[in-house]
Amino acid sequence: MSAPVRCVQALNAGLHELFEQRDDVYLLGEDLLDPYGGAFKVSAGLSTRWPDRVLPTPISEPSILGIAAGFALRGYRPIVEIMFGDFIALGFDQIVNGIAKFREMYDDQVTVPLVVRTPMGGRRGYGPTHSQSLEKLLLGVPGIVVVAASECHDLGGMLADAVTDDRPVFFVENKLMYGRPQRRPENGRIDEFSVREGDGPWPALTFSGNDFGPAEATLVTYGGMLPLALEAATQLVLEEEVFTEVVALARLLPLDLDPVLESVRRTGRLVTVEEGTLTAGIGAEIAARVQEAAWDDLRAPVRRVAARDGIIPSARSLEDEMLPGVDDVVAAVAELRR
Amino acid sequence: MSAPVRCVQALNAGLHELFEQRDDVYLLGEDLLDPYGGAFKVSAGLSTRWPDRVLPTPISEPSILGIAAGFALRGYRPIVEIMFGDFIALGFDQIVNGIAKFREMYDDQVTVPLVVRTPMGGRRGYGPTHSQSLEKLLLGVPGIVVVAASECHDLGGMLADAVTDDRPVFFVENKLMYGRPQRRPENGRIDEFSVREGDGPWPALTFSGNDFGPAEATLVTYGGMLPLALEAATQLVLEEEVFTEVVALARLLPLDLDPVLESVRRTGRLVTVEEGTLTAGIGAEIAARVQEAAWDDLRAPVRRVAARDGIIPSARSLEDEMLPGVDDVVAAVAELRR
Amino acid sequence: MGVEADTRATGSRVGARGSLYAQLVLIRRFEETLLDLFAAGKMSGTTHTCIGQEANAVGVVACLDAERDVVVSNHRCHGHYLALTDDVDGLLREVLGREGGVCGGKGGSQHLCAPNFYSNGVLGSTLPLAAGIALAQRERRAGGLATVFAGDGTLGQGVVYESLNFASLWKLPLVTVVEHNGYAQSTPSHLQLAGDVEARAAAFGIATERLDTTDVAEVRGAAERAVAHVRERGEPFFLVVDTYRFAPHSKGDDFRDPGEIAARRERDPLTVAGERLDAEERSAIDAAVEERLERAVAEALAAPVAGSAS
Amino acid sequence: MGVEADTRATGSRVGARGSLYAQLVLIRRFEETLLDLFAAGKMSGTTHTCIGQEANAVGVVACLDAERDVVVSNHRCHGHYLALTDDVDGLLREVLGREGGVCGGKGGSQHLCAPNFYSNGVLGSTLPLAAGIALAQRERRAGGLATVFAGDGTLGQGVVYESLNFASLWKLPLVTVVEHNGYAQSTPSHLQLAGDVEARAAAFGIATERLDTTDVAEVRGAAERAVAHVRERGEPFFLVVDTYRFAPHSKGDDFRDPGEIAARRERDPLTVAGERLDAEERSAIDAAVEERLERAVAEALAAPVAGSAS
Ligand SMILES: Cc1ncc(C[n+]2csc(CCOP(=O)(O)OP(=O)(O)O)c2C)c(N)n1
Ligand SMILES: Cc1ncc(C[n+]2csc(CCOP(=O)(O)OP(=O)(O)O)c2C)c(N)n1
Ligand SMILES: [Mg+2]
Ligand SMILES: [Mg+2]
Repeated sequence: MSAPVRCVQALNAGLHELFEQRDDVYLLGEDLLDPYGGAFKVSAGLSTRWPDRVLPTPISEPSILGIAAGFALRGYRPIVEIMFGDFIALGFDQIVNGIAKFREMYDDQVTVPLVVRTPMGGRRGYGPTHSQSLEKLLLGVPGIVVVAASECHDLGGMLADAVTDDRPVFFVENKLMYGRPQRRPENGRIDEFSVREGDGPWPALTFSGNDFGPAEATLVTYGGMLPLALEAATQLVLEEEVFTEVVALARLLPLDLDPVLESVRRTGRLVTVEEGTLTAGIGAEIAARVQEAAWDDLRAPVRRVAARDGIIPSARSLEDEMLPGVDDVVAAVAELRR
Repeated sequence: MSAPVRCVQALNAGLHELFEQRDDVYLLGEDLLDPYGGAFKVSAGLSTRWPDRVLPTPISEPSILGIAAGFALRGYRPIVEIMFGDFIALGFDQIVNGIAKFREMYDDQVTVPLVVRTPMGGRRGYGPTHSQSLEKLLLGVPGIVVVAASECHDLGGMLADAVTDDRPVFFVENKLMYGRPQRRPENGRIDEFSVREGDGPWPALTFSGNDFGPAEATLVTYGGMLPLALEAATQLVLEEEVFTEVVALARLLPLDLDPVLESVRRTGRLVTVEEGTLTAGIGAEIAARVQEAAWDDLRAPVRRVAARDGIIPSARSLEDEMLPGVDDVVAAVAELRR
Repeated sequence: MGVEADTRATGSRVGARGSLYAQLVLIRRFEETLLDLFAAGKMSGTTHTCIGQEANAVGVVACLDAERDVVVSNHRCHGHYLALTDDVDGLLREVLGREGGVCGGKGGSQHLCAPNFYSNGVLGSTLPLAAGIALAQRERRAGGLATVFAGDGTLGQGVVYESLNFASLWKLPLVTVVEHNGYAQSTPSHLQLAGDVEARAAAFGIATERLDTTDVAEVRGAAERAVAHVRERGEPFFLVVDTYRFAPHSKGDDFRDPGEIAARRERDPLTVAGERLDAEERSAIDAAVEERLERAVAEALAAPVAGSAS
Repeated sequence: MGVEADTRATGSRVGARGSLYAQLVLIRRFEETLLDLFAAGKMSGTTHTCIGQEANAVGVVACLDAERDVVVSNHRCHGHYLALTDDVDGLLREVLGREGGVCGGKGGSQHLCAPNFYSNGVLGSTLPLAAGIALAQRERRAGGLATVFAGDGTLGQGVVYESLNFASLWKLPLVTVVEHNGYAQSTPSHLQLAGDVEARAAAFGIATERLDTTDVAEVRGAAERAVAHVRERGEPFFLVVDTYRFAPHSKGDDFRDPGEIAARRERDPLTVAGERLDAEERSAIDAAVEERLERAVAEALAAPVAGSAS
């Protein structure tokens, strides 16, 4: 058996494949050139094979996004790498007042088929401006697509879906995920979980520890938080003999909650799990929709597990305190079962 | 009886009072100088009386906010006027990665007591980039305060509270509100409604059409949508003999929902009413909190009324279609009562 | 909207343009008509007219190849749009919010789109967009370029300099045209712009030219030099035209010194260009424009409001 | 943290600084120590050392009045911080995440704060902040100024030019120091910067000077001219120092030509400054620094992790 593929390698392979398949795909961003190959090495090797289609930029996030928009308006398929997800804040005008609006505002005369890849997430001690999960801020922007890669999703396929989509796609990666092995379902299983995968682009994954037998709660999460949610699910079985289902969303906007609703129909309880700060996070939108759509199925209110509203400290000791952990998820489930 | 004071005059008077009372208050923004006095005239007269404390800026929203931050870090109390709320998107890095973080990230060695005033809202045919209600994007930013002025609040008092607060305060105004008369409670009444006002800075207002007698739903809203919500409440009484309570929040972040929970305890139903687009709006956060905190009081799921997720068209006919109206609120209440 | 969509798809919106003078008059009278429609309450929203500045739109666009070159514009975009497309009906219906608007009534005055034309009302944000379009032109290797119009006040936005840096580094076929009318809304340039405007672009290694004129022929001459520079060298160019708007910033009040306005009206671009024609030819053009606009307005006002058909 | 808070409040963190050479050595050895601690797994997160560039921090800050002038810094801020505050313990504990860190462990390497000092890791965003602080200095009328350090790559950010425009228009007492080390992370300047760096500031009507040196005395001389210009005229100044970093961008890999690095090491600022001292004096300083750092490290590693006390 060969060494497991790490997520960074899977993403890198996906990019190489896309560059091979289409010559309208370009990569724009900071520090992309080999041998450096991007701050997190997701882009390694591209500039050597396709020197004309990898464009290393100055440090100008607002214009990197604006240039990609103009490039995409004219029929190219740029992929932008923003070095840290925290820096999408610099491009918010380009995103909110341009990229997200052109197609509808220009009455469908244009499309803006660009992809913005960026790593979010903490737990590396990078501190307040290099550790955030700001995808929450993108969920309030109509006209874009937001997807989040998890280690159990087909990362290459998710990238391909993003590039072929005519809408602007924000592709959220995760710093810890890069180094972890990609784990795909084999005969419907990943480790001790049975896994159901939807179809269409960016399908959600649903995990069950007892072959979708009776379960007492659903945990919905995405991206880098998936392993934490699965660990909580395992702990709940081992320590409290409580079975849960875990739904890992891949597409966060437009939000499709069918897999969650289907699971909640079975479990009657829902906990949302995200690394971003609590207020106005994705958990809020999920709770608002599920309490309305699944009112009769819910046996308890939807609970949210997220980071404390505040900055992400640099000191690991303080960072661990403020980011959500396995225990928080376990506690949330326990409270719902009271 | 003297002519009613329009909201723009009340805000302007509040600014004049603040400039009189404190010499650490400055105003920064575009086109502030008299006789022009700001695009919406809220700042009229200030530059004539205090030429040294009204600083007309170049068109540089990111730096206007960053400069105000540095100015506030050093003990001044700058008020920034952003001409259209849509343009806060240009300053998102300064807001998210600076203004909102300095105090906590620097371990309380500093405060950033600035105020950012800006008008949100549509219904004037200004089109996709000049009509949005982007305060929803600020709700996911810990470390700032977001308040929204309504025509029934003490506008001057809200401004004073914003300037005296040591936290960065985003003061959301509304284009249509400017021209409407300020209406304050007199002996606990505004027109046909009895009104309860909380205490402390930026108190919420709760309206009842039957002196807080039996009511079948609570409408929670803020800012420029208040008159629309009150109109819906009136229509529900006249056309369907349904009494509701209307809660007008003034402080949106940090969010204090006690007045809403108190009302829901009486009504058992909640409809959120906002002008911004639906997904990841304030209605989502309110619904998520209320379904959890008032689970036993709710007789039906929380419903949200908001704008369709998309751009705000310029043509009035199309704009009216996409923004939420009185009928949408009435319909939402009707559905909850089914 | 079916037909609209077709004409847009095939680019046939780009009609045969009249003489430079005819274009100046068309733009002038089109926008004066808009102000009248506003005053008459037949129009809502907002509008920014280029009355007094028409020579820039007409002179610059006259040097472009409407089939392959792209124009990116700002809030004050009617002149640029008409100079490129001659699409009176599509624009008029767009700003009036009637069926048949070039953006179906969604964009309105500031957000126009047609083949090879894009405008946006957010100042500065259009420069990176134009740089990205220029990048597409460079990669397509068909000799096309991008032209972006910006006002002097817009030079306050940092993205302008980010874009100039990219344009110079990446050798983008981009012509930036600064219409320097001395004001940003109510604010005079000296309160907004420090130093030297041309030097701001030259510092990024970009060739520049600045001229103070309302003569469409002079503007066209400078634009020809700019376009030639870009096409021959595959490098950006930065053109500054000192100009003046006669009308208010939008519809609102105008606090500029009436004497200043009157003095500038003596250099009215229509007068400058019109004097070169014999009276007969000139009044024939004027009459044709009047007739065209009257018909367009009548038809537009008779059209259903946007969205009612769909 | 009580004591910390007090010293911070009273500003007594700003200690008596040693000789310029002593400061250079302190900064150098402090950061080499950090890299060792990383290698030894005693430290997590990230760090950006200014090894090779110390003369800028020491030479510039030597011209400032620590009681009234303000320093705004970036990701590569340890040298600037130590030159202003001499606060070895507070910084060491901050980056190690131990009790007693100057920001309680919340800021870490890139986000430092002390009286008259602020750093942030978001490139460019610090320039408007510094301009705002300079505005406060101007309004306070106590003769204080603001100094902001930025790298050459940071000149890609548009807010830099917005801030220069404000500084010039508003006559802000702001010294911008560009530490031009020829690289941004892995990217050489020629791929990032078009045109001429000095001209970029001059275009906004700002006085500039550029020098290529690692001699702390020369840097101080230029900084004195800059500070004098700002204090006397109440106008901004833009100082560019060509320099070089010997160590990797952060802790990671470094793909620069080893020969290039070796050549630059011959101009090591410590050698240049050290040669001016007699051997005895020099080794006495070196020894004192070693001793001080050893003690600081021992105490810091013995301290509880941040937050465990509270
Ligand atoms: C980002 C942004 N800030 C502010 C405005 C409001 N605004 C519209 S036009 C204008 C003045 C623009 O001046 P200038 O660039 O000189 O163009 P002109 O109007 O003179 O043609 C302003 C401030 C805007 N549209 N976008
Ligand atoms: C807005 C932003 N974009 C990207 C980064 C990531 N980053 C950190 S340092 C750096 C290079 C900075 O180069 P320069 O300004 O020359 O400073 P130097 O590191 O050479 O001292 C980059 C790209 C960042 N911190 N902030
Ligand atoms: Mg102008
Ligand atoms: Mg550098």
